Amino acid sequence: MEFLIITSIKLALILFVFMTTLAYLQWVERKVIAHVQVRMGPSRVGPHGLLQPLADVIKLITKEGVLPPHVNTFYYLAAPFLAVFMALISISIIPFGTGITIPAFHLGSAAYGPYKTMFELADANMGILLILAVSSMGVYGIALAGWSSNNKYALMGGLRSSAQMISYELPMSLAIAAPLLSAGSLNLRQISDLQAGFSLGVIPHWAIFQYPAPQIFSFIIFMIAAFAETNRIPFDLPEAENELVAGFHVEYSSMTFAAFFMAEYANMITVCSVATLLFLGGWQPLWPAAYGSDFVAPLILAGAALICFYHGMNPARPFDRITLPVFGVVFLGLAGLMAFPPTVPVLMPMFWFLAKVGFLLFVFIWIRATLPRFRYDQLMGFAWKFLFPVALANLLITGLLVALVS
Amino acid sequence: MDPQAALQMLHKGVPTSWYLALSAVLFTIGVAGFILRRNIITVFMCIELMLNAVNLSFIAFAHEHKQVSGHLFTFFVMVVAAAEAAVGLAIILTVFKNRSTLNIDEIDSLKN
Amino acid sequence: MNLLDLVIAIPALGFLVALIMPRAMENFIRLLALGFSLVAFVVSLGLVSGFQNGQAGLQFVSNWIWIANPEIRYHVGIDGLSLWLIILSTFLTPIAILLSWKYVQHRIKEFYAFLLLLEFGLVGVFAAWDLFLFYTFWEVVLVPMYFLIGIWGHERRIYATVKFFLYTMVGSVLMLAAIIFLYTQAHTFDYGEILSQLGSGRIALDHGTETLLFLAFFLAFAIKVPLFPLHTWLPDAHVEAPTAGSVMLASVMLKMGTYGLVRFCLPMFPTAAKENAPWIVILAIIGIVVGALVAMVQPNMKKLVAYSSVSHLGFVVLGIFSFTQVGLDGAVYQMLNHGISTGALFLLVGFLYERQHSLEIKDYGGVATVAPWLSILFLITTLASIGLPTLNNFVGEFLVLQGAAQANFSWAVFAAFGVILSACYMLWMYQRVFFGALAHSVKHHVTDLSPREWACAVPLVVLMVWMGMYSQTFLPVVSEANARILERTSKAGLMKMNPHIAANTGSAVGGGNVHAR
Amino acid sequence: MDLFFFLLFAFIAVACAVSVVLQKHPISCALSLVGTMAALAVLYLLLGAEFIVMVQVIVYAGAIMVLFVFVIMLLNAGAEEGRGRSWVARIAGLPALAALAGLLGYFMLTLLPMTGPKGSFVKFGDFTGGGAKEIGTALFTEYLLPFEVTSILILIAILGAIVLARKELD
Amino acid sequence: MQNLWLIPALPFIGFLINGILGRKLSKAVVSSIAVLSVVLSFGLVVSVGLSSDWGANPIHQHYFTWIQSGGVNIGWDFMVDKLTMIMLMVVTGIGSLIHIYATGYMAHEEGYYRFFAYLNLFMFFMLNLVLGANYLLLFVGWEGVGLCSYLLIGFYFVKKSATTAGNKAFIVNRIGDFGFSLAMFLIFMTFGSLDFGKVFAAAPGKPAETLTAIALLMLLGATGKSAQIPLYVWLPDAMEGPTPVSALIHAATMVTAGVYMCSRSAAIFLKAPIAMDTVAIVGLATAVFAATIGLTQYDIKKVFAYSTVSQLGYMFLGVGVGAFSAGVWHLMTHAFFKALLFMGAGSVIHACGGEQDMRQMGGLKKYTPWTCGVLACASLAIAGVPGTSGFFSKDAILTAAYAHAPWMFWVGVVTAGMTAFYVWRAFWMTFWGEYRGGHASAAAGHGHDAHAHADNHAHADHHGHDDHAHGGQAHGGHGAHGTPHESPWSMLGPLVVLAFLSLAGGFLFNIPKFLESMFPLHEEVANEQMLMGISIAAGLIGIAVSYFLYVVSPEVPARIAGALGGIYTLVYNKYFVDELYDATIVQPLVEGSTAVLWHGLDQGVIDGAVNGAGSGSRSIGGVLKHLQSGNIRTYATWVVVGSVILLVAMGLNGGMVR
Repeated sequence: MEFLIITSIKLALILFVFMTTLAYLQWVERKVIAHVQVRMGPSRVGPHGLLQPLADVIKLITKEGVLPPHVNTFYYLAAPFLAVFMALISISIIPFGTGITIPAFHLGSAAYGPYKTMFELADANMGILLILAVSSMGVYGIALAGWSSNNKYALMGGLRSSAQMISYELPMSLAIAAPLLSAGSLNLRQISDLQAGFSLGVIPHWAIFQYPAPQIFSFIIFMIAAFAETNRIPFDLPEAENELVAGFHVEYSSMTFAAFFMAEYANMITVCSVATLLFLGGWQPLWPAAYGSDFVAPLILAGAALICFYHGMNPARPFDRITLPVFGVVFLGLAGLMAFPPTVPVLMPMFWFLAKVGFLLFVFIWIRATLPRFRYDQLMGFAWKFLFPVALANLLITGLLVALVS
Repeated sequence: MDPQAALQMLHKGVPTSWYLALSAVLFTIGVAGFILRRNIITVFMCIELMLNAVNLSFIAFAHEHKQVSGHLFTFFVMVVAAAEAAVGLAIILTVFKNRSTLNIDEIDSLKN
Repeated sequence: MNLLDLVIAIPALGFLVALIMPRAMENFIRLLALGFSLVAFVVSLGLVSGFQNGQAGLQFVSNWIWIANPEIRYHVGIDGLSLWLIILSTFLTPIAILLSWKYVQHRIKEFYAFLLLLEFGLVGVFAAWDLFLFYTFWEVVLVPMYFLIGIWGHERRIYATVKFFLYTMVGSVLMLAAIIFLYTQAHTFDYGEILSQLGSGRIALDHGTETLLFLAFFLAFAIKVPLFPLHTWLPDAHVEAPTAGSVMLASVMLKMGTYGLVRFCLPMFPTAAKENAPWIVILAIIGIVVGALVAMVQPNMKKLVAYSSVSHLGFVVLGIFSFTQVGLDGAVYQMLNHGISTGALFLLVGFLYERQHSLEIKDYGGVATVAPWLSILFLITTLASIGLPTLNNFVGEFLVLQGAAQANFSWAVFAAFGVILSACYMLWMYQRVFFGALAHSVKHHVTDLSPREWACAVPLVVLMVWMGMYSQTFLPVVSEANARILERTSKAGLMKMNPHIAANTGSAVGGGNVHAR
Repeated sequence: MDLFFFLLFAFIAVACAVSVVLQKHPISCALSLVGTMAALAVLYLLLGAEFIVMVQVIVYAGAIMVLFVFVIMLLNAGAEEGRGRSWVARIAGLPALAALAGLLGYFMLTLLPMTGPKGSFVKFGDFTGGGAKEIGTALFTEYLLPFEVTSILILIAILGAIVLARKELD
Repeated sequence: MQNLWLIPALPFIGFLINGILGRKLSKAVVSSIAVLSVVLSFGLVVSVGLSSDWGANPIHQHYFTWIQSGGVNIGWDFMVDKLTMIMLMVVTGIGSLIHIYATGYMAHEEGYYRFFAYLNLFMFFMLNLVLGANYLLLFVGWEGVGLCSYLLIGFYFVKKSATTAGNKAFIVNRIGDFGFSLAMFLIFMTFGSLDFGKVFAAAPGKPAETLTAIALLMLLGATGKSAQIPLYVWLPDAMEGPTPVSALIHAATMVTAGVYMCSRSAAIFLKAPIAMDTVAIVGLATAVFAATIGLTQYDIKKVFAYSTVSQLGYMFLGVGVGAFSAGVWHLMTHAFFKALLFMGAGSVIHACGGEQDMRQMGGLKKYTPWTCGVLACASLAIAGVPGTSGFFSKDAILTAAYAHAPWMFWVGVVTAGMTAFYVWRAFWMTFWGEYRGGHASAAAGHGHDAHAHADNHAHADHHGHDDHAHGGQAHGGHGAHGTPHESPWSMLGPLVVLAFLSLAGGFLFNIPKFLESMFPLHEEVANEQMLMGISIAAGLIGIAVSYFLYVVSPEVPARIAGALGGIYTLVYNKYFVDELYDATIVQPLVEGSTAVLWHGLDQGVIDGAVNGAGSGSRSIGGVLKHLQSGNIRTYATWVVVGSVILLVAMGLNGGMVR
């Protein structure tokens, strides 16, 4: 019974956070790219355009959903939701921190607890496989979209995406297999727990540094494959504007259109989290707590607060006089929360996790801002002729090393 | 069977035979598809369906005998299915290229 | 890994090496094949020197498990029976290779590879002591010959190969069935084991079964021999085969059949063998006479020689089924003789063919004037094959007929007609080809022997004289082995059919008390 | 609980399978098949074959069926056209199928006892031997040879597919 | 103790040298090697003869075991007893003479070395034959000499008639050998050995019918080798060979092998009276038969060939009536004078540039006095004129025949008369009268046509011209102008020696006395002088008649021939025996095996069955292939139906087995 309750609470929380993140991720992306290209980016709606996502959402929702006459209605409508669905499923099994224990308490006469729960929706034994499975199912969304739109650009996009995803799944899974080898488990939580600790006191036991087989290569391969899996530049062939107008979602508009974007960002997040968990030691800190890794978060937040206050002193716009101090306070509060000893063991891992994921997401965006798009045959050739063999070799070497050491 | 036995059975779980029966039914459906459909690709899918049915019974037996071999057979079946799909679809592509039809009844030049 | 294994292994090795050679290096491949076969021959000579006569049982045995279940063993070994046949194979292969040096000009690599494979199979057949192994080698031999005829043959080669293949297959399939049946009885494929079980009566075959098994084996071997009504594949195969193919086919492959008869049919199913002897012998005699008569009227040299083989091998079968020491020795000796002399005949006919590209007798005439040495060698070979004393065939035929006479005098009488007729057809052919006025085409094409051809032909001729003049080199070992086989057959229930055979079986001067009728 | 899940997913599986056969359009067939596979995956889970579940989803639903969809799109295959030519199938087909279904079902049902002490039943979690570890162990010890053989098979299949699908380079 | 093996070995060495190196060597070297080897072995023979005391047990030497299997144990053994001694003498002696003669005769031939190699080889085998101490060795020689005669008859292998004659000789001999080998098998089965010693020792104890069978089979062999009825046909054709060959092989030595064998196996024959009579009758028949043919021939060599046949018949008569020693005696004397006759004929032919037809000769006595002289001696001897060698041996045989059965004597006498007649007929036609030979080549051509029909291969075209061609190439120089000429001394020398022998041979060697230990002499028959007188008379009458017919009034014979008409043509064509054999045996065999066995049985029945099986299965497939509609769904349906059936079957067998 309580299992259900707790789960539903977690579900609600995660959903909320996640959705917001999705929305704001887009804002972040636009901002970052803008700054890369030395622009301001969204800055009208709200301070620094902070309300832009909200605006977009409203716009998208209120827009008319056009249903072209020539489409295959059922699949046309089913496709985007399939995509989102698949994207969201995988989130559900991603652990994003150590557990929390709610001490026993009394509500009226009834006594509850104590409840212990982990920071994840489902602790799947074969989590990583499940993720792979779901991501492989993710193709259908795009493929169907492309096909059902009954439009040759869309079809092209669909074809491309399906081919591309199948092709990149191989190096991806091979890249994943390598750390699994050294970890010896398929459970994401166990995997990241195994990466706890430091060798020589400072070098973290993350998979990418791990003895005997540093997984740095598989990490890179994984990331590359991830780009392809999520149809991000430089692998966004399915939706290449200037080749096929907008690829598989030419015909889509309003919410259905948004759904694809949600799916894409959700996938990004998933992938990044997986990368974090597998290679970057999940919620393990960057350096030992002995050297004060716990104080990173409060300090950063405090710094952020200070900046806010400073800008509040001499505002650029009239609003800033109010908004920035508010933010400063919020940041300060957060910093306090982070520094507050009882919450540290709960929040610190989460912080590290989010930080790493954030960094990876930033990399995604960064690359999008930096690199041009591949040509299709290059894309395929790259997958089959380069990534695949390399991943294979890497797996082989890892296996040998593991076997030799154990 | 009488409700008593039914209840007890419910308590015990699902009879393995039902899984087997299910696989039999699926298999037959697959065969039906094979016989009744004329689109190569569909026919091909029906084959996959049969394979799946067989896999189900494998797994069921594995559970029955509490040993992993059945799973392995399933695994092999899947591998074979994958190979078959690759080759078969390639063949279908070629056939379509040469004859521009997917109607299985029109592809009968291997007769006599 | 004793000598025998080496003899078996070397050709196989050569086969593989030849296969991996780039086909461009033609001469190297030739040399390679020649080298391997020569080495094999030399090693096999080691067998002769190492062979202790009079020591019972197999020698150079090597025996380990090949397939665990059902247990099939690589069990090889030789006795006096196999010894010379193995030598024959290893001796003729280099000659065949040397012979084809210039004659074969396309797909050289495969050609020599197949020759070596053939040698491998032949040696294996004669050495195998495990029924399944024997069967395997038996089939292995089939393949290269199939290709030799099918690829390098003449016009109607496809018909010939298919015929050859089907004929042999029919037989060997039956044999396989019989072997498997034996396995079900004895639960082993090991020949020695099976023999002992049959002997000790642990396997009790009722009369009908034994006869059936005997017939199954017999048919396989009889087709290979080939015995009279089953012989029609031979002329076709020979006419179409390339020279080397004919040589190997005639000299060694046909011996597989007769060898099988002696090695398997007699010891395993003595009773059935004896009961069926009469009609088999009659077939053999028909083969002798009809073969000779048909050979007499052949317009084609190779066909003629092929039919003469039918006739000669009739002698062998006759000798085998006379169930007398003399006859059996003669038969085995006759195998070797036929191997040498008929081999030589095909060789020389091949020489002629390579000169004028015709096998038709009418296209020749007066060859003796342009190619004296060729015709002299041919003459010697001819005389050998018509059984002139002091040349090899005489000894064999004499012993065979002697044995037949001991078994049943009338057999000898009829068989002896073959001796007359052989003179007829060979000499007639010789006259038409080598004597008479010099044919125009011959004058332009035919030249005398080249050194290489000398090298091919002379060893054979020398052997003919040797085997004819001093059979003691070869016979004792053979009769030793035969004696052992005969004592098995004589142990078996003496049949009611013919008192003479009963009286004479295996006994030395068995004929002593037989009167002519 | 077990029974409920079983019935549910069995129903889904059968329904999808039927639709595979009945759907006019290949895409629909393919998707229905995916449905069947998914349902079967759940049944596998009930049977305690975790690893196989994953493989089922990844390989079957995720790779093979995608391939199908891909090809269908590529050929842009429409609904079936043309008339069936096989009079045998038309005449003997359905009765034979009915018989087959009946007999197979019968045998399968009577194969294992459903009642009594030695009746065999499936309950979620009473067989946990289907993990990656067990399968891996079995696969690389006693089933090594078949494993290698299948890998070679796959290799050959890949080559074959390439050779077949390649454009004639001339 | 001499090494007997040297005796045959020497000629063999000669053969090897000449055969292998011959074409490189000069004719002088070749001939000297050949002659020397034979002469040496003659010397060896003589020394053996002188050295050995002719006691009871003969010289016996074992060299190596040849064949050893089961009970068969054949050694390579040589043996010399008196009989062998005589044969050795004859063979080597006359052999060497003929070798010398040949050096002259063949001087201008192609393939000189080949000729002498063959000749030496022949000597080797012949000596093997006589020296062999068991039947198998005898058989070795037996076959070997057959081979050599084959080679030498076919010496001019460009000539079809020659090679054909060679084949004929060999094959006919093979038929004889067939008998001989069967005889050997019987002997082995009966005596368990083939050694003369063992066999003859055991012979008396063996059942008569077996021995008879053996003896008859041997006789078959002998008729083959010694040209007796029914297998005599090869000998006349054998005259295709060079004349020295005819002299050596087909007169003096090889053909007498049969006689030798029979007298060698006397122990067996004496136990088989039926066989003996058969031998005698065969001999007698052959003698008469051949003599009659001899009367009408014109080819000088053929005349002598037939006379050889008939003389051999005499020997068989002798053997048959039990007078082995007489047979052997006649064998020897016949060797002398018949060799002489042939060599003389050779010299005549040589003189006439290769001409063999007597109608083209005549009056040669003034051209070739020596030849004429020696031939006269030989003719006297063969005619049995008292005092000559022929007289003694023939008389001995006839006496024995009379003792055995008088009618045989009378037939013999008549034959003797005919013999005298045709030999002297030949003599007169050749040397008396005028030289009728025009231009050699033309004459030869038509002369040959006269008897070319006798060529037993009727289908073969006439080779008269080829025949002459060789003569031409041989003696072209002389053939050009028609005048005959005397032969060189290398040829005449041997002739003279032989002439002496054939005149005095009877006195010098009294064989019956010599062989008394082996073959006891016959008891004296009554009025022997009378018999002797009759035979002498027959001979003289023959000579007289021939003189009358061919010298006094040469036109008479034609009239007689005309008068006889059919009979004459019959005899002139040798009773059409060759044609008979050809029609009854050769043709049926060839045609039959072509039509019936090859095309009919092999290709028709057997191959027909095989191919029929093939096409049959193919047609069945042709019917069944329609099940293969190519429609997958149809196949699938079949599969389903099949599986349903299977399941039903399973159900009937009570469900699945657990």
